[in-house]
Amino acid sequence: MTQTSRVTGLGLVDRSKPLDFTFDGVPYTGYKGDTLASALLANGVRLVGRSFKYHRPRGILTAGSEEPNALVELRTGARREPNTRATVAELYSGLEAKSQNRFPSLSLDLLSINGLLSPVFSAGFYYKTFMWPASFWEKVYEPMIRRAAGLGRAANEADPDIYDKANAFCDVLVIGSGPAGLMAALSAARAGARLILTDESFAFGGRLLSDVTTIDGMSGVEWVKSSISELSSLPNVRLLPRTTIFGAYDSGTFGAVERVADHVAVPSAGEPRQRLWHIVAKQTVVAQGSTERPIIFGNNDRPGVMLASAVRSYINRFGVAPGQTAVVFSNNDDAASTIDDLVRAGVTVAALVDTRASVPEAIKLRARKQGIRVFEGAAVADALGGQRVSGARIVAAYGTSHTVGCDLIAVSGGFNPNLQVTTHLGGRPQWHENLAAFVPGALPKWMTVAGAANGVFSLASCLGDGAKAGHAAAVAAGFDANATAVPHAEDEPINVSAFWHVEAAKHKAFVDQQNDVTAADVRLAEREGYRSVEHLKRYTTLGMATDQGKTSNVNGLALMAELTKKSIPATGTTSARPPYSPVSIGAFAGEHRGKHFKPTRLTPSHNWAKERGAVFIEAGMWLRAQYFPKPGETDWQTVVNREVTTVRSGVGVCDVSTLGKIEIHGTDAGKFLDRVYINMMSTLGVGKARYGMMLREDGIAMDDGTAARFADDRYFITTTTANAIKVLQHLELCRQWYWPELDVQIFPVSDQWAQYSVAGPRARGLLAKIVDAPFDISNSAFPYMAAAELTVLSGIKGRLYRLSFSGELAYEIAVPARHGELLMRKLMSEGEEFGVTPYGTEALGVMRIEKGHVAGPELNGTTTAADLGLGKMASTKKDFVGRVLSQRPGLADPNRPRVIGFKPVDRSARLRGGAHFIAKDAKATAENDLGYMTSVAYSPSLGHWVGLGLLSQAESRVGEILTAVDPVRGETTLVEVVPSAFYDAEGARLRV
Amino acid sequence: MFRTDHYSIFSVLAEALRGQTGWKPAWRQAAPKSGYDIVIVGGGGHGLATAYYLAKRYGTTNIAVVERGWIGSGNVGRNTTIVRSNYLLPGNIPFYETSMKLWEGLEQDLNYNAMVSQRGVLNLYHSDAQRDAYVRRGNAMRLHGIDAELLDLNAVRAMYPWLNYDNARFPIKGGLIQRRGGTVRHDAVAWGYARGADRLGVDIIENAEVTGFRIENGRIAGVETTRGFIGANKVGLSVAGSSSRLAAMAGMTLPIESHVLQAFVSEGIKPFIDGVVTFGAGHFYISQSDKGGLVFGGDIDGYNSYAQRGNLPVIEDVLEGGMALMPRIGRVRLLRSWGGLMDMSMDGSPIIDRTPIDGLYFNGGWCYGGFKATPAAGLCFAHLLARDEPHEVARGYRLDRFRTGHMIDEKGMGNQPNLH
Amino acid sequence: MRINCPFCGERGNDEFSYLGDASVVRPDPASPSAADEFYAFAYERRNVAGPMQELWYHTAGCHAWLVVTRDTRTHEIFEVKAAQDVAFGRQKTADTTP
Amino acid sequence: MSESAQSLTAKNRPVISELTDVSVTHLAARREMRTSLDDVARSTFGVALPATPRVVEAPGVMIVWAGPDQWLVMQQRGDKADIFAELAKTFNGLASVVDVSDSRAIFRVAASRPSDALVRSMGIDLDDSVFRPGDVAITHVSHLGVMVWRLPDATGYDFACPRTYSRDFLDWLGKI
Repeated sequence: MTQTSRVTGLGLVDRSKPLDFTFDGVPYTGYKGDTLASALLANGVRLVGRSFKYHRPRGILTAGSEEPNALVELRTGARREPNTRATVAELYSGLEAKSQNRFPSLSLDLLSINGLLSPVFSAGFYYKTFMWPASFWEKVYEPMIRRAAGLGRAANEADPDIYDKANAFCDVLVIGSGPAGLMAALSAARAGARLILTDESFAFGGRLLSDVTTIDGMSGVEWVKSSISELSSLPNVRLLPRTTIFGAYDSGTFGAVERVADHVAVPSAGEPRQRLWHIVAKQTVVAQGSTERPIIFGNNDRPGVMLASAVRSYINRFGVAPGQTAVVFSNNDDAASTIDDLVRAGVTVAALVDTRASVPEAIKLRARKQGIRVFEGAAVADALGGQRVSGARIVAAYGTSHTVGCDLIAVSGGFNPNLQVTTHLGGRPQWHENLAAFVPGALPKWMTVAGAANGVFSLASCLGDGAKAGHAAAVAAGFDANATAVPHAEDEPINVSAFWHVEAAKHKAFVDQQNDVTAADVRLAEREGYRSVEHLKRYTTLGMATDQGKTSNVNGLALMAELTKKSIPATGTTSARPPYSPVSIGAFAGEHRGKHFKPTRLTPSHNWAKERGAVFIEAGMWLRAQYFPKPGETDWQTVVNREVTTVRSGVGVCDVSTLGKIEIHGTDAGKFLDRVYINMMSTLGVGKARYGMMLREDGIAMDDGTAARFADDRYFITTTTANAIKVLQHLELCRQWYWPELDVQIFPVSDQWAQYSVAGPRARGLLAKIVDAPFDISNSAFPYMAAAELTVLSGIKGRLYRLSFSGELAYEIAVPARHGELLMRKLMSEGEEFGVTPYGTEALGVMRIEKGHVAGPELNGTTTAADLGLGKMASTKKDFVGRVLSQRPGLADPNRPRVIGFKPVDRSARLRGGAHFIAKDAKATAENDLGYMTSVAYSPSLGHWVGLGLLSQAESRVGEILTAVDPVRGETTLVEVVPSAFYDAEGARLRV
Repeated sequence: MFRTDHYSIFSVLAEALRGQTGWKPAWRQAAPKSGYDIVIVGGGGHGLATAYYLAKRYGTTNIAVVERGWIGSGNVGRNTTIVRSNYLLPGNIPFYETSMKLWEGLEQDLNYNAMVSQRGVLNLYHSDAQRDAYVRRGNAMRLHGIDAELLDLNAVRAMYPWLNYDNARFPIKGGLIQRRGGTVRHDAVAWGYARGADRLGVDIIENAEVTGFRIENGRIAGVETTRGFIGANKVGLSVAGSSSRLAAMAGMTLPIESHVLQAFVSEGIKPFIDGVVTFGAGHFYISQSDKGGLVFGGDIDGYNSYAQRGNLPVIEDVLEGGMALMPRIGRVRLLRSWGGLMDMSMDGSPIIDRTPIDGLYFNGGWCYGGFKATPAAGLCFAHLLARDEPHEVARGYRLDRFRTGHMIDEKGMGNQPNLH
Repeated sequence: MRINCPFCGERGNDEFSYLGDASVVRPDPASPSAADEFYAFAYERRNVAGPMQELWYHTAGCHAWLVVTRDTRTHEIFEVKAAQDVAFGRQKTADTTP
Repeated sequence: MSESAQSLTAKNRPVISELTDVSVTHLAARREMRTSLDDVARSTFGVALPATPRVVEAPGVMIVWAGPDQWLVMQQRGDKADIFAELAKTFNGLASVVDVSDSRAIFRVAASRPSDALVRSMGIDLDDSVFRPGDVAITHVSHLGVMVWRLPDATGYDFACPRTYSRDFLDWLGKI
């Protein structure tokens, strides 16, 4: 098909670069520099979509991101992208677009019957209906509503494209590159400021690309070119086209999205589709221009009704005539240039309809010269036609009615400054009576607004305003420079006279076209008391669609003001929430998705473990070896049983490097640790280690671990894997904020050490081959809870601790992390003669439960030291963090659930974590709930399942039989309450 | 003719014939009288529900609800609309289940369709420890007679086959679902309660900001407002987000901090998410509204704030979770984000209690739980105001529980509100 | 939001962790009314709407605890000090108070 | 200071190498010993300990600011005897010292100016005019903790990340 509506000689598109595309499967051709909307118009396509509620035919209203109607599904398959505005989608070769929300086809949409039912589907009708019978909501009514909901469809598959994140810092950020923005940028950049200039379009220039203007004797387009060329030559300037500043955040931070590859079919390899920018600016000039608003009249949503400024954009920027015969409907002087442009594009202008009683003579003259009929004090009451405009019914002064044939109604109800970004930080817009528009109110210190966004509309004043703002911003950012000269341009006033809606409309008159909110809906909201602007919005959904009401909010507000006979500012304001225009979710996530959602932390023995065939488990950021299957072992339980049995009978090695490790040095280190642990640490001998517990200030257990002392002023402590960061932060708080007078230095050294537990009756034999002579690891020389610095494997500096989590004779041996893999390999090879096994987190867990040691499930942020059976550890000779508040009655209550052990009565039965305890013959109800199982494991050492749990009056129930109920799994098990140490309760094995 | 003060399909159809012109305001624009038996400060969901239940169940109708701006302008109008009673601790479970039951009959009770939609709330787990923690919770719910089901991986896959199962940093292992949980059209809750209370004679006074309390001999006498003094025998504060400021006017310091929670909605797309899904390995939960918007949220921004807006890092954190869980939504666009002020209490659970000032009562500290609690908070606060004793399901929500050490700490985070 | 760490310079707030009100000071555990004082310290919050002194920790930076004066209504930051210096200042004041 | 020859980079990108043979000692001033510590440090190294986020170099040693009153002292290990023990002795009573040679993986990016990709990807201002030779920052990138300093002779940047995160960090570094 040929581009029947393309106008020869007009427009900035590159006619040497034709681009093929399809819409609803029909092939068309456009040019480089087109948007999808301009290319569709060029091909004479007017009907582009169906509306949300009534499925009314819709076309193209605007030429920008405020578009409410022309939304399409762009691309296909995994790249399918719903609700893309055809007016901002840059045309590329091979573009595929589909219309939305229609069945079976765009021109024949069966759901347009909704339009006939519209007397029922009034605003908020669902709040009054669908209540009977109650059970029908989820089954009948809601599925029906949900079938009709939404516009486009999300892709069915994972988004295949890459998203990038970037940061930028600048002295001055200029948002928008129209006349004000460009002048601001030139001013600030010439002053030497580091400058970023953004524009949401692919081309810089803003309105200058769409209007016929003269600046300093050259065309506006030429002036844009020369300005951009100057800016891009400056090293202190970063130009970001295709970049939308979507939000202003605190301290001069802005969020922006750059559409890096949305203008190609598929990004090239490694190239992101979009990039999310964090821009930190010392000063910001908002120059986002203004948005023209429609006037509300009957059938004002028909394809062919278009904003006058959009008509000019299509003609001047894209070289497209959006119609053949036009009626211009306006309340301001800007209409004059629309007429000129239409005429130049060869469009017949049938009439100028101006709501003002007297139109300036100059305009009338210009119109009459072209033979255009002028209706003063008149309005277009209704658009005629179905799937496209065929005429306009004009109601003139004294109520006379005229019908004029046309296929385009160019409408202008005045201009709303684009001040959304200025309200993101709480600024309230001010109503400006003369402009009949909201202008920016109070702004952050670092923000100014220039040009049309500031309510300054003529070209000359935009240039001047921009120059002033750019200069002021540079000065505020610390640059000393003279003001830039302002180029010359005409100063044409706009002279808006407020006019909101046409009373004489016979047809549905839309306020919010995308959400199908009509003037009648606003009246109904008023009648029912939803009069505050927020109630209006929420009750009717006015302004809640994907365009966020850019063309409807102020009109709706004005309508409500009329109805309530209040002024517009007394009725409300329109403040916006980010984003300025919708932003892909993928852009916010960047690369942090899939396996890269969070970083992965690897232990020093990771490579070895992988080689060994370990199964890994996510533990916080860590990947840890969960167990090490041998060839032929298919069942994880078999593997874990073997690992446990081998440790209990021979020797095993487990990577425990994930423990948090902290060095505490200084002359007051002991004193300091006394204050953070509940037990005494200052009395710990050099070369000894001690188990310790820390509380939060509220008296609840925070973490447990060990402290070893290597010198009077040198301790080394460990934390649990999960709490490493939290404990470090807490210790720094104690050091810097609570007790700055203490001489203490804290060093996080978690990553410095590879640390392995070597456990089992044969551990000593194995270690003897690892530690360098003459270090003596005999029981007498290096007893339980000893700690030493030594060398291993012929000269590697290491540390040895005689600690046992497993309950066996055990050591933890540490070497600098780079030697970690070597040490693990040595332990394995030297351990062969002892039948060594590596063991993972599962076996570690089994053995700690067998021993009754508490861990994460018990240290859950609600248990006290006493609850954990460690109350006696608390020293009474000193204060420590959490001591005072742990004595509150609720925490000191002896009836609180405490940790105790459980065995199944039927020894073959399985125990379940999360089961609740009920007295044996009691009913399973909340009143009889005695506690719950925290940790369970199958104990190969005992041949049955064992569990730990928190139980009311735990000690006095030892020997009692309880029911462990697990309704969500449908299981009930009889359990016996037993002391929590199942295995070697006396601790004989770990002292040998 | 069908009466327009009773909503039904018949009244709507009848009105269709005359252009929907017969409707009356859903609530009157009341002017303050000189005095009331009870003044509720705060025309949010809780305040309006309190007034409604006081009038409906406790027979007190000489009540005013005093609202600074427009009703429903607080958190009832700025949340992610989720209702559920899948709580862990005995101090919370019966309360939230009471709320759930009230939700279930709300439309018929109010004759206002708030679109209570029980499409299920699914909490995903990603490790054995997390599974057992959810099992503990599910079992606690079941012991209270509340529905809870443990789903294995296959069952989750059957429900949501397009979640990220194969390339996840923290693979999904299963989930705990409360099928009775779901969503409610949030604004409609405020409007429905307002209309219900109004019809029972309650005065709803908008645009009246409380500027002080008149306290005589340790007893409340009324409230000073921008629309004049309003006398009251009893005053109930239900002003989440402003609790500390109002309490300070009465000379009280509360165990509460104000934090901002951001919420998000996408452009409307054809529905594909039936229920509520909560990611167990990141800060992200999501549902899809009946208009097609994806409604989602995450954690609070983490610092004290009275500004109803948040910052970028949390937005990114939430959406990283979103993409990690649902990689198909990458090209769906975020339409709007906003911030709500959370009354974060020091243990993450709310307060409904008398205050040291005779006749002054407090309802607040709801953290994230305020919306889903609306009906029960209204009922329990009404009970307290009417009977001067706590409702049996809200007995634990005492103001002095921190002093006595009886915290109700679901997350085990201690006295750090930004972590709850 | 950006916080000007006195040691590292200005950074985004995502580099920091928040603790809360810096005006509550850990009481003397030996005080006869320690139970009440610790309760108030741990739980009672003025929850200021306006400039507030609060504790932030530079988690991703130098690990310093900071006392930040910030308006909770606008998020405007007026002053950032090292908590250790503030703590010392407080102790000195306490020492010289009769 | 020289780096190992092991090159980790592809073509057309700045040369990235890992510094493997370096002894790193974390030094933290003891309370009220800062003045004496400064004196001893100056006489030991020939340069003062930087009081702000800076890195200073002297023959055989590079001292990196690592927080208030804290530094990383980096020395080529070579076949020297126990570097750490020597420092511990030198600063005994004036500073606490910990051998952290294995805490971080340190990558050197040879570049006289930062690439645009590097500038973009860091959350701090790495612009050539702002992050000057000798500047140090402790920050994070892409959820990973990192210390970065620009070599005083402006020949490159060193990035130090926690060793256990180095696989992910290297992935990130490969993209700049």
